[in-house]
Amino acid sequence: MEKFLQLWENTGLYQIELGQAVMIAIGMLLLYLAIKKNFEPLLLVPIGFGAVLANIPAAGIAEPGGLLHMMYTIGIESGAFPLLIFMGVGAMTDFGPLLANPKTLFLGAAAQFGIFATLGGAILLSYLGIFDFSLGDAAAIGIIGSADGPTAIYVASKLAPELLGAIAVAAYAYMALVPLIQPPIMRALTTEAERKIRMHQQRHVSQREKILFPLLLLVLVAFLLPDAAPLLGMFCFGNLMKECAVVDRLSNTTQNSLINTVTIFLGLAVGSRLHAESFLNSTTLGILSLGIVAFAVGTAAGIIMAKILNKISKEPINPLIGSAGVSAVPMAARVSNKLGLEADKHNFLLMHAMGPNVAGVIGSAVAAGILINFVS
Amino acid sequence: MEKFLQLWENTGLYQIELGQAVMIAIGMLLLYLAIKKNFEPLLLVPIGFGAVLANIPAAGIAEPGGLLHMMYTIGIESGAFPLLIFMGVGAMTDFGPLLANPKTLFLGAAAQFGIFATLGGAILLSYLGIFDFSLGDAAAIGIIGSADGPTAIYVASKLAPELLGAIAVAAYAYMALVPLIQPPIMRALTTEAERKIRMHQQRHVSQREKILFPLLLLVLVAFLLPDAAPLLGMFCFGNLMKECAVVDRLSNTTQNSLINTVTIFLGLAVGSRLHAESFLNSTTLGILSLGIVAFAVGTAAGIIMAKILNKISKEPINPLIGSAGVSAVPMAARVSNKLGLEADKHNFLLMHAMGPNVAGVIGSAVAAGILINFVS
Amino acid sequence: MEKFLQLWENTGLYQIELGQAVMIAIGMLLLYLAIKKNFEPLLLVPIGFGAVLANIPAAGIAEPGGLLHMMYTIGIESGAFPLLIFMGVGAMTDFGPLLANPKTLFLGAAAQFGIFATLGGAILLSYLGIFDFSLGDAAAIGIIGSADGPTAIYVASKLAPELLGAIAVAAYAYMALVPLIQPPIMRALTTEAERKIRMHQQRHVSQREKILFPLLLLVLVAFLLPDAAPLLGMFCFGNLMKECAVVDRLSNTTQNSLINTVTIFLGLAVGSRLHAESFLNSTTLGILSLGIVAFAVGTAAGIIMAKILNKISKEPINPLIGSAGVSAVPMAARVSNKLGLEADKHNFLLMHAMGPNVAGVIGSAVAAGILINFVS
Amino acid sequence: MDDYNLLTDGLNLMMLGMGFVFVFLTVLVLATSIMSWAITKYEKSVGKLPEEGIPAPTAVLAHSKLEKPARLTSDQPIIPILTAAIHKYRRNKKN
Amino acid sequence: MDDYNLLTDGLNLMMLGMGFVFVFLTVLVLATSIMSWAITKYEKSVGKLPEEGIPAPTAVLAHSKLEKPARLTSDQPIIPILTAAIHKYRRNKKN
Amino acid sequence: MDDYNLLTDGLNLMMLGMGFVFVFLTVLVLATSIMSWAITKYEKSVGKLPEEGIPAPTAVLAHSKLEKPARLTSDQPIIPILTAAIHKYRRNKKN
Ligand code: NA
Ligand code: NA
Ligand code: NA
Repeated sequence: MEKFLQLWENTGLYQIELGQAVMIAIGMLLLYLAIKKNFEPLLLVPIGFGAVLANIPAAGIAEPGGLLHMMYTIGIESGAFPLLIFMGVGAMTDFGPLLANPKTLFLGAAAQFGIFATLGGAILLSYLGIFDFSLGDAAAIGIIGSADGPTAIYVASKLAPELLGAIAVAAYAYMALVPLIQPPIMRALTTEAERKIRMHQQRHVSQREKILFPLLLLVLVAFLLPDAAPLLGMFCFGNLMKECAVVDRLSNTTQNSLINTVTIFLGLAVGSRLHAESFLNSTTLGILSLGIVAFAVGTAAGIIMAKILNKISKEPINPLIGSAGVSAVPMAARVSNKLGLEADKHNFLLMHAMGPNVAGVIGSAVAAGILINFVS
Repeated sequence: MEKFLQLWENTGLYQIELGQAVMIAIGMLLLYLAIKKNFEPLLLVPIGFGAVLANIPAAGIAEPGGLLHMMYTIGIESGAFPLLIFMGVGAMTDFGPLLANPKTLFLGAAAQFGIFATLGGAILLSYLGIFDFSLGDAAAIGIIGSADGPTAIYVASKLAPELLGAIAVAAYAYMALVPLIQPPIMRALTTEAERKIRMHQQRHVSQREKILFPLLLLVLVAFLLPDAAPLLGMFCFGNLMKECAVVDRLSNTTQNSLINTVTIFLGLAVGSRLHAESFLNSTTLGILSLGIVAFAVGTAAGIIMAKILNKISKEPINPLIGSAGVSAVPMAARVSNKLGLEADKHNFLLMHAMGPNVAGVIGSAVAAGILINFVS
Repeated sequence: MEKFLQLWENTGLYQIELGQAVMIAIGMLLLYLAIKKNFEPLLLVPIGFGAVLANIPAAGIAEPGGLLHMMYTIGIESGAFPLLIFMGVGAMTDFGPLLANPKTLFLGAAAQFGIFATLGGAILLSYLGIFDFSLGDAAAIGIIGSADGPTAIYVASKLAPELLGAIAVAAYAYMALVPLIQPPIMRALTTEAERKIRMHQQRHVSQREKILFPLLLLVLVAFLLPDAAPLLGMFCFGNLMKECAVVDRLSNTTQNSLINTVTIFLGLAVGSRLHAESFLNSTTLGILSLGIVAFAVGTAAGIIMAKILNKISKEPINPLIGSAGVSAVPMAARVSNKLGLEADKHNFLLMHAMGPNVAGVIGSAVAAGILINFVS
Repeated sequence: MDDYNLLTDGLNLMMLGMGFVFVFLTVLVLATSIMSWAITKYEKSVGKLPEEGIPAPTAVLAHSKLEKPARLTSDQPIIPILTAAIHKYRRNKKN
Repeated sequence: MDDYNLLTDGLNLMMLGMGFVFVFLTVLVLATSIMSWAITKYEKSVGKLPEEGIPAPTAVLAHSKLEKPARLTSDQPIIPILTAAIHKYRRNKKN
Repeated sequence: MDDYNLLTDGLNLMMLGMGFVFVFLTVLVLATSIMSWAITKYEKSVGKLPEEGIPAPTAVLAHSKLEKPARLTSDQPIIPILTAAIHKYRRNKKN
């Protein structure tokens, strides 16, 4: 009887707290968004499931000794998982469109204004006493505007580990929402005539350029911003493996089983940080609101920069490709293409938008390096 | 000369003890059974080879600093490997037949009687002074009756780590012997007429049911038996990845390179626990004898429950599918099918036996949760 | 302003030391050799890139807390990565040609003279005061002559971790240079008539022999040289998985995603040991010079042994296959074939040279075991 | 723990365990049956899910549905696909 | 360890090492030759192993050997295969 | 750190950060342009790299280039290939 009581007292029903129930519901909501609404399912399925597992009362899966805690310690706290994902993303990235038109790097730079404006906003809200963000918190919230999951997770794990769960969820959710967030801003900031601008055919980029570019980028990072070297270093390594064509078997594994395995573990580990205590408070609301501001400001900054470039440059530049500078690869580039087709059904912008799109990844990693350097 | 002597004294021939030689022979026997007799080769090849490596005198491969010891600490002691295997098994499991006929869950429940009867038997033998099993030992021995490798390893690593080697070997060996162990019991407990019973065609199960079932199971586990949450949670996660169809690349990696890699490491690590001291004693004989009792009792209980269900239920249920409730996926289901065909060569039971077969996996994991909860 | 200064002082340009710049250049040189000259690219691309990453000033990627340092500690210091690579190599090795003609094992034995002669040379240079090598250093340098990457890394990580970077680079570079190093020696030591010797068609080797051979080898190692048991044990395990044909899915993963993943991590980790302090000194020059001596002596010893065997044996043995005894699989066997074809364009030696080639792997691992036993 | 306690504990665990397994799986049978009944009813009015998964958000990308590009995002590396598309596009243009 | 000792040790290791490599590989040549001779003799009376591996235990499942289902267990995920089989079966039934 | 300092630091970081991103990417634009210009010029006289990678060292193995065996080393497991080749060779011989 005593043992029977013990069993009952050990059930989840007896032990559950309201916060855990709410977090399980939030995990389920993430699964619903991922599976039914196709919100970045590769990440949100593991994150959502991880959130459910982590909040099962008395199971301790996310506490020391539990599997998810182990994954978090080994992979996120150490920075290893985001770096390995970056290596895989590098091995899947084609810098061809960027090399064909290096000016698009300015679009990738401009779109990072979302990060810094949001950082400023978070500081201001803190100064006004509405929230209580430290400089590290503000920087980690701003990085949501990088529209790049592994970068956001890497920076948050270094500068504000207790906010990691909310920041990662915000980053992936808004990346999935890019087709809803960006178009109104893009339409508001461009004229019909601008959206109809046709861009010149891209030149052919030689294999030698593609092999040397990651090395050039690596050297610049090494000399100018060592704090971005882990992120961009692994990114360049993945890309070099792909482009050099003599280590295809390594590159294939990097693009497939390696990145898939790490994605599963990373997602579960991030999900394990969705605790009631750290998620169910006004801070999370602040993060979610500031995050969408970051996306919107980044989008606007990219478009405005594209309009400026269009004025300066001899070659025509369609301002719609500016919004692709926020990264969110390849969704943002597809949104640019979509709006181009809406204005003129023969105006294919996809290849042109891939330049600022991958430039955005570089820009975000540079911004991440500066934040880490400055704050820590 | 002194150095030459040192070399000789360092050879295995000089240092070998009888126990190590016997254990190497046992490792070779496992390899023989796996390769020549096809006894669960995916596990018994690594386990057998691990046993040989672990007993090489003076090499210390299974001692602190050695590779197999590292694998054991990282993967088994922490529980990570069995849980990852369970994720992979989940991603390979089709709950369709179970959902088409949920009553077969009762067969999966009944067959767990093998676990608890064996536990009782072990306690009794201990009470009679024949063996000296603690409650944890008895529970770990009973779990052999789960007919499920990762579950047995997970429970044994928590409740009786010193018996892990013998328990894992018994579990896999008897799973391989299912086609020999089950048929006599099945024939003894059923009449020819019962074996000829044809079951109705299964209804079609919709994708939505398959997606929601792992989540439903997870919620029930979370609320009723948190101790089973790691095992069933990873199982449900794997299954959800497979069924939701939006993360196919993660699901494919889980079913292939990830589960294969973990299987190799798990097998070697389990093999490293086959030490002379802990294996060459009467306890192992007790484990092997009790283990086969567990399989036999579980088989019988499943069949009897199927006969009861057949009486109660409106739809006919062939008692032969009851034995598939022990799990041993998919061997037990194939044995049911085989005996059905023997009685009536047009009586295909395979699809019907898959229901209790996967129900047995769930039932075993629930039983594992109770054992862990009660004992620790 | 103060913060701006801090940013500048944190740049690589401000902090770089000459040594780091030189090491980055050396990393780039390795990448050039790997990509443009196809010098063992599967290893030298990750090693070269790792060297660049490790020498980025102020980034600390190879220091405690950094990703490459983590890889080094987890995978190299523990010995795990070389052993896993050996398992993969075992799963890719066909012992058929060796079993068809076991006498070729003597060629694999003779070619190990390169290892021991070099060891002696290093000791002598130390005795003469030209270098300052300990016995462990000398043994680790000698192992370059194994012409086998994982063996060299395994031994160096145990006996002379501070020389690991230079030794690994020398081993892989000279393996890539085998088509340049070996032919002059082979031509000098053989007559035109010898090079024209045609060998008998190899007998068919049965599957049972191929399955039992790795077990036989394992037992001999276990009894005679336990210190070689980790290396040869994992090698035999991989080979058994391949040959037994009942665990093909494990064997396939071992040969593909597992060995590829480990190769990437191993390469980066080895590269991280290319520090200015430990690489830019006269010791490295000594290692590079002694390393090429090791290759040359091994090649010569293999050929001379082949000439002796040709005298003794009833069946004709072409001395050109002796040089394949250094391992460097499969490059050395192809060089033998090439020179055979040069002398007589219908004299195909490839299959015959594969025997000594894999014998060289076994011989090197045995030599490694002796060095570890003797020195530590 | 003396031997008698061990026996009692063992008996307790046997009964409790077997009982709980049946309770749990009975609850699961009920819950599953209810779920299947509800889904079947729901799907009669709403329609079934596609077995190959749901396509990506369509709010904006709606009319490109016919070409099914969105489906690709979820389970294939998109960038290589785009790259390949670019190469194909260029090659075609050259001819 | 002084320099002279280093020299002796090095010489010792050279001779011992090279000697042991030869001893070991000589033993291996002998053992391998004996093994091959024994196997060849044995296989003349018993027959060879199939190169694609041994099929699963046949005690009970004997007469399904012709369809070779057992072979699948060992190196392929069986459940997806069964699943596929079920799907195929249903599809055929529908037609 | 009091609130005022936080505000100053935030402002500093905003300006410094955005400024540095632009400086870095401007340098990258320049460097990339120079690199592309130099490579294009160089390739006019020397020729382009093959997109499928460079073949293995050819010093000795030169005239087997036509059969392209060297290419295989770099991205495929060579031993299985050789093994397969041996098997094929034997099989052909038997026939
Ligand atoms: Na970005
Ligand atoms: Na079971
Ligand atoms: Na060698």
